[in-house]
Amino acid sequence: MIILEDVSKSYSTGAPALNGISLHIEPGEFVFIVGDSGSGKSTLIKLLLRELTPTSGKIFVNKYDLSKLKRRKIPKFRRNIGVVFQDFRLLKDRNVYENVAFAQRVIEVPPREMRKNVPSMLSMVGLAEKYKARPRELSGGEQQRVALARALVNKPPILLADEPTGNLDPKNSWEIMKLLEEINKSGTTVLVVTHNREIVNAMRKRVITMKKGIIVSDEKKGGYIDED
Amino acid sequence: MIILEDVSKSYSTGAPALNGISLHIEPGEFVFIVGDSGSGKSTLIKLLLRELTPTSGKIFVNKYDLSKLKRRKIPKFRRNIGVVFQDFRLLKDRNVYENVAFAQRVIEVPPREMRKNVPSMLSMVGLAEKYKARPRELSGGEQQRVALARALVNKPPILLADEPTGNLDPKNSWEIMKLLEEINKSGTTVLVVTHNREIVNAMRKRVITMKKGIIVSDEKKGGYIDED
Amino acid sequence: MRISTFGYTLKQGLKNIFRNKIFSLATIATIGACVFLFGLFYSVVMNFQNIVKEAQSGIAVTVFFDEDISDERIREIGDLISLRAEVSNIEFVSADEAWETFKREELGEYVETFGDDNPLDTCANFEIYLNDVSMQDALVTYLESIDGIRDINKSVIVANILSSMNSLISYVSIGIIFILLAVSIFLISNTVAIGITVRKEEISIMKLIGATDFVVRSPFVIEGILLGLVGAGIPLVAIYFIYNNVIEYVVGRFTILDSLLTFLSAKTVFSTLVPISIIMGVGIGFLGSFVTVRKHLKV
Amino acid sequence: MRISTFGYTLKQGLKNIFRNKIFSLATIATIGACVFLFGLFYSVVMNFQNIVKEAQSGIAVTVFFDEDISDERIREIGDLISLRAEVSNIEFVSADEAWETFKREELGEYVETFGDDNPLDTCANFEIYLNDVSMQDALVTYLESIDGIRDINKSVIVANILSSMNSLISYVSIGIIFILLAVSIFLISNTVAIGITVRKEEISIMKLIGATDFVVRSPFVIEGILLGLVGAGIPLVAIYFIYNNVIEYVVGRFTILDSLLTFLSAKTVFSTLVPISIIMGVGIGFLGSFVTVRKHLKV
Ligand SMILES: Nc1ncnc2c1ncn2[C@@H]1O[C@H](COP(=O)(O)OP(=O)(O)OP(=O)(O)O)[C@@H](O)[C@H]1O
Ligand SMILES: Nc1ncnc2c1ncn2[C@@H]1O[C@H](COP(=O)(O)OP(=O)(O)OP(=O)(O)O)[C@@H](O)[C@H]1O
Ligand SMILES: [Mg+2]
Ligand SMILES: [Mg+2]
Repeated sequence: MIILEDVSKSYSTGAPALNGISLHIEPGEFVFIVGDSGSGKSTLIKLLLRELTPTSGKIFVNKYDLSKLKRRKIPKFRRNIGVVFQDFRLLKDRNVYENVAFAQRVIEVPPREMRKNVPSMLSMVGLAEKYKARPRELSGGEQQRVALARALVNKPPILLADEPTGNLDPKNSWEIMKLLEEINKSGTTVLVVTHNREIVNAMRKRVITMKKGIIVSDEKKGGYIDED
Repeated sequence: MIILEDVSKSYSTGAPALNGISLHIEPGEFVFIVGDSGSGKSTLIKLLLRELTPTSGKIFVNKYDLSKLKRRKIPKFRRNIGVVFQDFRLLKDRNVYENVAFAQRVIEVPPREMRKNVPSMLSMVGLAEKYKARPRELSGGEQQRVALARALVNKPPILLADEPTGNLDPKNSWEIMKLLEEINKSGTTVLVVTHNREIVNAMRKRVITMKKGIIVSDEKKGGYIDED
Repeated sequence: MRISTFGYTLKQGLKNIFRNKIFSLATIATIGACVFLFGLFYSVVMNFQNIVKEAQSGIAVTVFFDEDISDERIREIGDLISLRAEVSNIEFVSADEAWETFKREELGEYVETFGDDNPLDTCANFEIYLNDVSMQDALVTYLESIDGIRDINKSVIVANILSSMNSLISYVSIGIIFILLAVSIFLISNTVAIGITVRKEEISIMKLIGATDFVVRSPFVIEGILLGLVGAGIPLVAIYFIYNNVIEYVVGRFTILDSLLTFLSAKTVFSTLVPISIIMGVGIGFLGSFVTVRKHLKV
Repeated sequence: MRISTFGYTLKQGLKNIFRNKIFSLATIATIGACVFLFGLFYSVVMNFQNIVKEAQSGIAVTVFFDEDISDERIREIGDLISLRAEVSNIEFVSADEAWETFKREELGEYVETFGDDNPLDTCANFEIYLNDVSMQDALVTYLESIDGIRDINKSVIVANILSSMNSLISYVSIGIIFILLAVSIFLISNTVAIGITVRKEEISIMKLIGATDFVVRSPFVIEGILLGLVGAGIPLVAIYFIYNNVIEYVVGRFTILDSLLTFLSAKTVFSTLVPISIIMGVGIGFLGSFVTVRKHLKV
């Protein structure tokens, strides 16, 4: 499903954010990506979405060779991926309902279905009552859940979630993780970047640990690796 | 230092975010505020900074009666408070150094001292090398640490931190908490909103738990209260 | 594209206008101001040209005959002249008529110093009015070749002044209107550009979710067209009222100028002004949003 | 305010310009376009008024004397007239001079039908040139009260036309310049407003950190003034070159108009245009940023 071959990414300034990463993720896997702040986790997610292009190396996602993907084909490619961005990236001047519905509109879901899917997704993340609010009228955790609802509403074959519980209380975080696990069980490949040691240790999934742009460990049924 | 008397806050839409909160925090205290997503924690912080005004009730911060504070006096009042915002609120088109230095310029620190304070603060949060980067060239956790550096650089008598470790790995989070504890020991009153159960349970400080706009528990040397 | 998507796009275009009120107002205001200035000068210039053209049509070439000419020959000459393409009108003036006109127009105060005789008894003539003053020379060359004509009075100076004025005004008008158009396009695209830069983030989010360029761009383009339409419509209505009132005022206040100046009717001016302005507003609204959005689509 | 803070403020004002390049360019462009249009029309209007004023100064009141008047009395009358405030110049025209002029200017083609006599032998006169055509009536009333004057020729029509033209042009000019100024102020504050709305967030962050209104606002105001200065300077330089070239071209191309039209020197026009434009640019830059920032300061 996701293959990285010796991928590096350098921004115009500073040390390379990714430094020769190779990685295979099979369809239907549930993978945690953990690592220090600034170790390149978000960069990796952005590469998989083709928001960024790698400086070198090859990336395959969902059978697309990203280095050969034509600009025209990018939207089609992205429609198979649900993403939760670390900074949410909600549409500021649309309300919660419209933010989630937008993902459905993009894949041209018939309006009748959309009017069922969106509210049911919103109530799954506990925001059924807030559907009329604008993003700036929401608390941090509420915004994060809108972002999650938008990523999940299309039931995409791949889900990339960058720190989806950073602003959520432990109870909410657990509920969200259970939701992701469920979605994974129905066939979606799930990649979750997180700092939540408790959750990573409890769920016993594949854990990829990054440090300064390289993968320092990759364990099936792993846990959060502490240096100290 | 901080006194709230029967404070309520309703936004134009939805249920009240705070509903009759009373609270005393003594000078030099270290207080955790925990609670569900949307329980009113950020609203409380915004009231203390006078970013918002309460719908009813009285607030005293650092001997200022906020209901009587003249608009002209607000800047002077705010200079005694360091704040980490949940959404960071960095100045987008200034680099890391300038973002931190801005807090020093506001209180008119002589340039010579500023040129010492800012780099030393930046290295304390582990960003000494990134001083030239713009906020959008930083990872989530790095941005959060810039926000923290800006709040701390003036050594304010009061520190309000809204989720200061939400985007940080456990190791970094611990270091930041130790830093806050140190600052608290040197006399600063510290209020930290957090979802990090591990840290709250380990540090054994005063813990205020909120739920749907009211304080449901307030314990000296408390821990994270789980419902389930 | 599904019908529902199309309806959604249209609705979003409309909603965008209300979502970004400051930007929408700014765009309408800018387009409005530009169309307003353009329309104002267009009206002034059209009237100017019309006045000069009217003045030209009053200029005549006068033809005097040999002293021993027959009435027969005069009629022949008249027929020959009226066949020429550049001639709009020809009038025979008898010697008596010539003297009456001369007394009235030229002598004025001095008239009493002349007796009752007609000193101009050989001055029967044709007054030939032209379609275009600049064609005078061609006509005169032709007239000189006709037998029986003693002299041709061609009022060179006035004709030249008018024809120079005419081309000067044409040049200046074209210059001013061109500058105004350029400035307008510049200002409007400017406003649209700032407005869309603000929404750069929005555009990139949509693209990252998988929206095609077309879907992202359509609401912006619709918004641009609508803003252009409103922005062009308001000043047109304003100019219409201003135009009628100003002309009424000028005609009433400066009665002395009334005979000199013939103003165009609002209908005449607006029959070209309206389409130009609408095309300008809508075209710039469309192109402005189309081009500026493209810049941000490369996500 | 500390000196270091002042230096910092100044530097930030400058830096802001480069930080928000699109906005800075848009502002400069808008101010530039407005000052450009304003300057263009100001120049045109100034020249127009000058041309009409020159034309007026060629209009004279002509005074004829009683037939039996003595040279002595004529001289007395001349002295009386020259004392009047509205008179700019007075010229004595003898009967012979009058006839020569009449033959040359009025008779033209018809001159040969008159003999060698001077039919105007009682037509010695004074030509009185006025400071301002609109004062003609007052002068005529005075002249009628003087003994020894037979007749006064006051060229009512031309004088009235010119004085009407003069006030019509004044009204239209003031109207156009007023509209241009209003549109400019509107457009520029528009651009500044959008630009600062973009920075609303920045302003509120600064205020939440404890910055005073003054500290937050100063860099924006400095930025506004600098943009206004640059925005006004560029079109002034452009107009200067255009102005000189256009006049040179017109004078060269339309030689026939040269005698009719006297153009003002660039120096004359620019001595008022430059201060007005600079005040306009800087003033709007200052006010625009000052007022729009205030809106966002209430944090
Ligand atoms: N646009 C950019 N330009 C320059 N450097 C960048 C840019 N984006 C990220 N970086 C740098 O690349 C490195 C990796 O960033 P990345 O966002 O991938 O980290 P991360 O693992 O997601 O960290 P965090 O857990 O803090 O979000 C960081 O050192 C960061 O400063
Ligand atoms: N500007 C606003 N307008 C309307 N409602 C708002 C606004 N800001 C916050 N709210 C609502 O007020 C309630 C409390 O919000 P607040 O941000 O204080 O929560 P919080 O405790 O900080 O939550 P989190 O842990 O998710 O950040 C939420 O239900 C939120 O939707
Ligand atoms: Mg990250
Ligand atoms: Mg919050």
